Amino acid sequence: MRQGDKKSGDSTIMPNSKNTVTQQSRDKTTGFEPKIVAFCCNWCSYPAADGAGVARLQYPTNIKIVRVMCGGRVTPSFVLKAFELGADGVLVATCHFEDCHYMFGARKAADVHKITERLTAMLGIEKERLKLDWISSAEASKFARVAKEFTETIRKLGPSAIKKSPYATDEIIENE
Amino acid sequence: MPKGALVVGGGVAGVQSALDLANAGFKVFLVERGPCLGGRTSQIHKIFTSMDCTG
Amino acid sequence: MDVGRHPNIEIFANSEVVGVEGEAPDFKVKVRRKSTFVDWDKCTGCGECPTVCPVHVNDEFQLDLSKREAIYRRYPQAVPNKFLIDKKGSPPCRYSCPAGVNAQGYIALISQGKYKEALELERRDNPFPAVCGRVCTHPCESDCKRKDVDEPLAIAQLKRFISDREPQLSPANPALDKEKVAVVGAGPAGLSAAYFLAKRGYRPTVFEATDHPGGLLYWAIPRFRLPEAALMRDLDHIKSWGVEVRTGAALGKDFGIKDLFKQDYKAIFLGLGAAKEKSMGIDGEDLQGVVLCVQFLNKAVHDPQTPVGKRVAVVGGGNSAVDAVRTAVRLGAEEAFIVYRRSRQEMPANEEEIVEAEKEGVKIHYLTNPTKIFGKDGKVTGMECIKMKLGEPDSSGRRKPIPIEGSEFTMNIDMVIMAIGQAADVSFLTKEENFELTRWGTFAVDPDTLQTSIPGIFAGGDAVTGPATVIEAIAAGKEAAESIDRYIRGVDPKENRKKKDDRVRDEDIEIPDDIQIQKRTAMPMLDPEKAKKNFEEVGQGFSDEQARKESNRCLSCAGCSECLECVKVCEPNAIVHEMVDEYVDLDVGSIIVTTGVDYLDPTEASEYGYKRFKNVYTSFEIERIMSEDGPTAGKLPLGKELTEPLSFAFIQCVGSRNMRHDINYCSRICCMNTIKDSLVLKEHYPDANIVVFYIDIRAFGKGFEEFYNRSLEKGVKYIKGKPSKIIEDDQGSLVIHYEDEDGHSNKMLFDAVCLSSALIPSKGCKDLAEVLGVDTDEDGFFKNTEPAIMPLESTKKGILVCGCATGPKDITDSIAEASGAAVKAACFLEGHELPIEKKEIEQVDVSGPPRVGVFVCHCGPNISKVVDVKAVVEYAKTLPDVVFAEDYAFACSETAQHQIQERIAEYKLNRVVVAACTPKTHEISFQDSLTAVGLNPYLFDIANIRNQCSWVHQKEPEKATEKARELVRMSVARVRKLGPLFMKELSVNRDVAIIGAGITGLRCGIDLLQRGYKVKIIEKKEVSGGLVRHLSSIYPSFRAGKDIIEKLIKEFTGAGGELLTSTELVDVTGYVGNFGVKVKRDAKESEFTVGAIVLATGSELYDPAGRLGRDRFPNVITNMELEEKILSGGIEDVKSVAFLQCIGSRGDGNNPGCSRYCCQAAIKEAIYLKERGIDVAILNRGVRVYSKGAERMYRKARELGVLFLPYEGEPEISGTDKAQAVTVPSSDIDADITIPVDLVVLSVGMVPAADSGHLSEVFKVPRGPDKFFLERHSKFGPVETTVEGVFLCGCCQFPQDIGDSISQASAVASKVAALLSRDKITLAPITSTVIEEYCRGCGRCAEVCEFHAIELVEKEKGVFTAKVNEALCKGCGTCVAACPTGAIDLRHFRSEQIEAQLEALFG
Amino acid sequence: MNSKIAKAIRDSKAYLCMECGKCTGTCPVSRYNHGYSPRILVNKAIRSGNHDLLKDKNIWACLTCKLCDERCPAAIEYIDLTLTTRLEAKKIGEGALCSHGGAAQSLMRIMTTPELEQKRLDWIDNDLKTTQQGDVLYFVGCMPYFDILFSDIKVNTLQAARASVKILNKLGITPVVLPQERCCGHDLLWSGDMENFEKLARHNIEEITKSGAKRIVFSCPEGYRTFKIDYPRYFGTHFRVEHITETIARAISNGELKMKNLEKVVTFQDPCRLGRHLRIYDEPRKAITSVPGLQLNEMARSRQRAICCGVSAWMSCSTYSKSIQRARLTEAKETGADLFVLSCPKCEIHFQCAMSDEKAGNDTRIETIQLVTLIADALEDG
Repeated sequence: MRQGDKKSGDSTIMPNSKNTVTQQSRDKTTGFEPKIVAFCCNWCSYPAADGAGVARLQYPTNIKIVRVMCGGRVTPSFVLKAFELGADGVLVATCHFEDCHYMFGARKAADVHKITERLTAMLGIEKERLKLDWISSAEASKFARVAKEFTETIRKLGPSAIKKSPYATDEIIENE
Repeated sequence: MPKGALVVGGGVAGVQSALDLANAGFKVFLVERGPCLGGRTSQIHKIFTSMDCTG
Repeated sequence: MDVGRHPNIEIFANSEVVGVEGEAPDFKVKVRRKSTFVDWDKCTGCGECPTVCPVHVNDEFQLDLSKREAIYRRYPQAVPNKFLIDKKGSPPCRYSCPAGVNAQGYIALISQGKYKEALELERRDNPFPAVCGRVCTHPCESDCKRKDVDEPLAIAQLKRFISDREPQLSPANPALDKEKVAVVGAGPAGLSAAYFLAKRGYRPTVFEATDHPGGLLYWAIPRFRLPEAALMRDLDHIKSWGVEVRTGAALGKDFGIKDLFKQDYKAIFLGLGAAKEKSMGIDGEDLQGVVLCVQFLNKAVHDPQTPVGKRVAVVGGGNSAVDAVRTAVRLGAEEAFIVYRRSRQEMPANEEEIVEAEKEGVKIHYLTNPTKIFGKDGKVTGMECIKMKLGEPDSSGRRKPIPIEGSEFTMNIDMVIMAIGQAADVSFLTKEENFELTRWGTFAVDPDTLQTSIPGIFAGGDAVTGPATVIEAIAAGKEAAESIDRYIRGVDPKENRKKKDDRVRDEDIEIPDDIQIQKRTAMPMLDPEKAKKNFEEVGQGFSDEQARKESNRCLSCAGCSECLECVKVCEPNAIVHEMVDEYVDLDVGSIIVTTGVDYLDPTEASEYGYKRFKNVYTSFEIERIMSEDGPTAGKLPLGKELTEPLSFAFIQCVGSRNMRHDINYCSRICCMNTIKDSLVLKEHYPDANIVVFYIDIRAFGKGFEEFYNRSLEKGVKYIKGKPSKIIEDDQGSLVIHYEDEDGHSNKMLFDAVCLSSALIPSKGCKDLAEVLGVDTDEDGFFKNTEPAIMPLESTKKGILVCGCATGPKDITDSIAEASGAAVKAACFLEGHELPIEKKEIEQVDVSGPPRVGVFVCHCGPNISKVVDVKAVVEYAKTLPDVVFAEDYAFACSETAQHQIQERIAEYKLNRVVVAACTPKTHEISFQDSLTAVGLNPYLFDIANIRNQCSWVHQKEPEKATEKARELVRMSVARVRKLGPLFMKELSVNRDVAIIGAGITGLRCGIDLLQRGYKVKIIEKKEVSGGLVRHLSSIYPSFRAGKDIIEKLIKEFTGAGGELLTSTELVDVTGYVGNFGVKVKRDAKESEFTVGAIVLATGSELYDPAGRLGRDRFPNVITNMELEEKILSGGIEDVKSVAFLQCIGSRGDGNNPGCSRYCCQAAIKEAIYLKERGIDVAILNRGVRVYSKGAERMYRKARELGVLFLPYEGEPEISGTDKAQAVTVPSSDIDADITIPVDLVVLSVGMVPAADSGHLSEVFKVPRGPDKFFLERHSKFGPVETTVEGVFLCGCCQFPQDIGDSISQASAVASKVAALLSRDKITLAPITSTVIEEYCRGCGRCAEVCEFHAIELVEKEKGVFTAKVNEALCKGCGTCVAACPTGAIDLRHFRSEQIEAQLEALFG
Repeated sequence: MNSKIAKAIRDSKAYLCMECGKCTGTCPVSRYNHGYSPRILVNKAIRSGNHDLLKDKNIWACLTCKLCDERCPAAIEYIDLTLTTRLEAKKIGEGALCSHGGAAQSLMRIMTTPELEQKRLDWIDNDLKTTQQGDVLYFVGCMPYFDILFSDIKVNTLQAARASVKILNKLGITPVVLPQERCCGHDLLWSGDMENFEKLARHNIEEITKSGAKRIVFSCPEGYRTFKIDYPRYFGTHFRVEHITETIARAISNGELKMKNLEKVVTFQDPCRLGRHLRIYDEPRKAITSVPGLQLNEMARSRQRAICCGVSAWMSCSTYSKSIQRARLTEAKETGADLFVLSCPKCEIHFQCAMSDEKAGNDTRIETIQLVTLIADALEDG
């Protein structure tokens, strides 16, 4: 699993990986790089992400993680704020129901998530852009897989429609 | 140097007793035969009934 | 595992206890800390060394199912997170080499293509790689372990390969500044001594009598074996180290020993060699045409036209003889042959040289010895020889040749070359100095130091040993250099002189079972016909691929080959190959033994074909295989594609409960483990059909029965019956033969089988027991004084035993016992608490605008290899409020932390961001270093640019750097919004209230009293003692329940405990450290405060009223009533008794779970009755006896003739006025069984106490689905509840037997002691806080809070405000999500802080 | 002195302030929040009008319910001054503590996105007739989103929308309902976010003109005030706008609506925007009294003296809002009414929230109903 390149300089066996940019990273069609935020809970999905690192499981760089103490802390306002600022995808990753460090946090997260889903659906944001998943701290490989699949889904969906509106905001003169 | 307690074996039981003694304010010497703590439990992937991880 | 960071715990990994003296409470313990060859203070766990380690060995963590490097970390999250090397000793090749050349090392490097490093490593022990690569007698090859597989490795030829391939001199920089040393003789011994002296900085001068250095290497060994160019390469290399060679300077002729000392040479090495050739002393030796071998070779080496006879006979069997005969052939002899007096095995020459000679047409006359040489007019014409036979071996170990009378014969030859060996001739020196000589005329020297009889003069090589191999001479030179160095420095020559490590034990050498046979790579040779025409080198040497192929055959016998590649790549240079074991003495008050268990290797149970068949695994191997980070990442290595669904079988009790393996106990966890594995398998292979062959499914713990039902629902089939054997059919699937439920012998086909092998005492238990002076029981586990009453005390005071060391048990029970042992151990440490130092640190003023410092870490290569750290630092400087940014190689290292502290002062920073690894590893250590300089530790954030960036985006460095910048931007945005937080402290009341005075409550009370805490027990009944009081006897000691209870009560009240009987609990208020307890005793209420509360309310027994003839027949009683009958002696007129098990358990009545105690209790009572001549039958649904000694008791019951009848459904009791018979549908034979009885005993299960609902409200402790109290975490918090400060133990948590309850009682005592030991409880500051102005008092936060930490307070009439009790708040933040107005927020994770991160990321 | 504030002071005639304190006396917020005083804010504006005014947290506490303007002897337009102060304060990064984590504000700002494909028409049952093109448009507002965001307190504001369309259909009108209608921007304007308010306005104006509508009917008073006053003031576009109660009143006067008998005692909450902002007091009452059998008991403080429902623009919801709501609900209960008729989705949400607290006693619990729903139910079918 370890593809670390050669450290000692002079051997010619392995080219230094710094200068080989693989094709996979630049998307052939639109060159669109989705921006995705992941709310990860401190006890389950955040350590799973760390575990993916320890096991060197590669996944795209588009996912950026915001740590919260519990999945139940993520409110509709955070998700809407993310989409408003231009997020292409939002992932909420909490514990499995029986693992939750706070006994019932994961269940609350699921209930709150239903409201958020209905709001984003009504706003016309594609259902696939918002994902709730359950990842325990031992499931590093699941975290990497979810990260990869979610990025691909968003890449196929293309950029989020919610972007700054074209109207210029010059000074408004009031006319009585 | 105040006297401590000796715990022989760094498995899940050893670690637990060491922690309890340390939290009670005593010095603990934890001697483990293997290169690190965890014993058999660290090799276990899932635990029965709750099926959570041994992390 | 935060034990790694706890200040009071000192961890000795890789160590063992080797000696214990003294008695409790003061033991003297000696601990041997095995060397890890890595300095753990320096190692940062960066993981760079395994990437360059060429050696792969079996990985014990993966149960040898996969490989790991020689330098390793057991698993990524190991604590301590350090690397180490296991060295098994010196590999056979290195051990057998006189000079100790690290062959395995340079071969490993060759396999990695690192030829330059390989040569450097080789030259560390032997300066003659080119020479030895060609002419060495390679004793290493004869000892190479590969010879047991196919053929030994071509070690010498590989050595030659690296010396040929790397012609250029490695530029030695000789800073020779030490004393001058004289070396006489430039042979291999002398030059080797000079080389090693130069490497130590001395200035050696070599005096060579002849006009060319090299000794016999130059003068005697023919060029077709050792070309001059090769020799010169080695000589030039030695000279490059500053060795000065003066030729034409003969000792005894041009100068004397005294002259040398006069020219202030501080020491002398005599490497004179053994040039004097021996002659046979037979007639005709002086004829012309008879020449001595070395002189002949000497001439031939310089003059290819040296005259040679037509028919040449060479006398002798050594390398020189073979060289001479092959030289004769090259000089034009038509016929050349060897005459040797012994047989082929005894010939000392290298086997491959003899083969080459024969290929070049040389014939060899074995067992022939010349007796006379004839000549005509002074020239040789013939030679008479005699046939020999071999007798007993002589002193040299070789068989003595004895001439056979009358077997003389003559051969006509025209030249004889005498190659019967040389001798040392040092006589010329004895005149000047009185050297002591051996009887062979060689120098007598001290074997270890090579010191001659004259101080300061050393000798080695052939001049000491007589004619020997090149490598022995080199070795002598090396040893002499060491002795000379010590002599000049005046150090004792022998004291801790590095001897060779002892040889690797054969059983430690790992030869994989599936190793392919791969013959030795043949080195290309010149065609013999062509070769014998000239003096060109015969062997052509290996090509790169050949060398790589050959080097990969190495078995890496010693594991680490000390190739030192890891040393080069370790930045904090933590790797120390010369590290030795260390002994540490500790004085301790008490000892806790938690040595755990091993798994029985089921190979002995050969009928199951473990190791013989590929797909037979043990349950522990399945555990590793099915795990994602296992050897096969969660997939079964079936070795074939699964066409139809997987069929998988489990076989239980392999080894356990089996007299033949004298394992007389139940391993207790395999049933549950198998059930869990069956569920894991169903997850991975949903349509698999899984069968479990079992004797009894023992699912007796909390939630176990439901877990068992879950497996049944998933379609796992359970067949009662133990299979007889397994055979592998031709398609490789496994056929299991077993007796099915209706008694027919049957067989089933499976793809794979898992054997639930028994748990046996871990290796070394026996000798540890001896060292500690404690006994082990018949099964080999540590003996405890009394399994039921004192399970944790060993047979020696002050030594506690717990966990699997006393017998197999699951994690929950082990942890409970561990805590129990901790409190008992603490009793021996009274007065030895560690002082908690308090020092005042002047706080940094953090008001005013944020001034952020950003510190970016390289983490060695781990981050900087992918992320451009410098760019991130520059970028950080551009971020708002960032006043300083810098990068470090290891931010977590001591030095870096100090620098950060200085920067904080220097730039008056009031916010810090560290971009490095995951907060999970170092957040606390960084926070501590902030606190140390007075900066509030919560004005700090870690950007995770390693685990969540560089490690997972290794192929996209630019994008990873971009992401690192974004992560830093988010952290800076968050840190700017962070405010200082302060640890809150709560005063602690040190009294304890225990609810329930059963055996559990009493035991817990006594332990706490011994730890110095005041205890009050509240018991609602008038008489304490719970259920145990009414027991007639408790197995295995069979003491009456009443006496035990009375003893405990006396002990409790004697130690100052307050026992409040017939007292009812009214209400509990307050929180941890300050609980207000209100009780009522005969209508008088009183209240007191305590720091902690223990629930030990036990459970009640199921009342089978109205069932099974309870109401109709007087002689249908419960097992409790039987106990009372036995106590009151009322069982005289009873002839036969039937026990009905599982009444009110396992789904019967409303108790889903197994009540765990009733099987063992029934068997105890059955034995008691049987011994009084009463027939007993136990109708059961599987006998679940699991605890220590219970299996033996079960066997005893069967021996006494107690009947055990499995039954299903509802038994039916019939009779007139009295129960006379029990009929029950039997699952074995499909008819019903009727048993005449005159007493029926119902083993009733345990049900939750009636008032547990009320208690659950009062304490706000939740109850599980089975209505027993719910523990915080089944594995890691078995005796705590979600309410801080409220603990629980005994049957109120789930049905259990007395031994388990006692362990839990002590465990609670330990937890309470830990909680109350500190005078202040510090509360984590990350809790919610309410802005009263914005709170509408809607109560949604209180409703949502699981931990009852929020309550509504009525400030004015009708106006409510939420108030957070920070002692109970766990900081999850779900209340913040529920609050409509944003009045409540979670400190350190405030909404504005999270939104700041979102704005930084997307804005 | 900030030029914008100076102009606002002149326009609102704040300099006439006699410091009589009548405004603070009548202000429902000051009654509970003793730290808030409109008078002091006006003084601060007049005297300095610079940073410390804009940084003053109190400017966000005002409910802009216009009660002070109503009573001010100097007829100062206090809430216009407040609006301008907030617009300026927002520019230097000040802002109020938005309730529900600012979810409502985020929703509205997301709606400024040009190509938005909202799915917001599911509430139109099939017996209601609406169209995409026509001359009468019914402006729904953010009710679909509110019903989701506040689903936990069982709010059903969309009932008013269905009732409005039913009434319009009854009057032979098939109203246009814009599939991509955006929030009118009222809440963003009153929380000082001019930039996004303008974007929403531009989108709405463009959509409405495209639909060809001439007349816009509102059921939400805040939308009505925004279209009637703020759009023309800032964007100069004029649509003929009216509140549904005006439509109903007109229809009743020319006999187009027949009502069934409804024996109920009700009381009416005048929404601040409908009442004091737009002076519409009689039409709703006319509608109510037109229902036979319905008895309207006026609250002590009604019409121009009505007390606000406690929160405006999802900002600064606090213990004071709760006290205002409890008082108002108690007052409604005391009228003996069994139905509390509201005419604004916000009133319904805030009152329902106040009543949903388990600590709220029964003296503050009363069944609420939207006016249009009352009328729609009372219509004689056929």
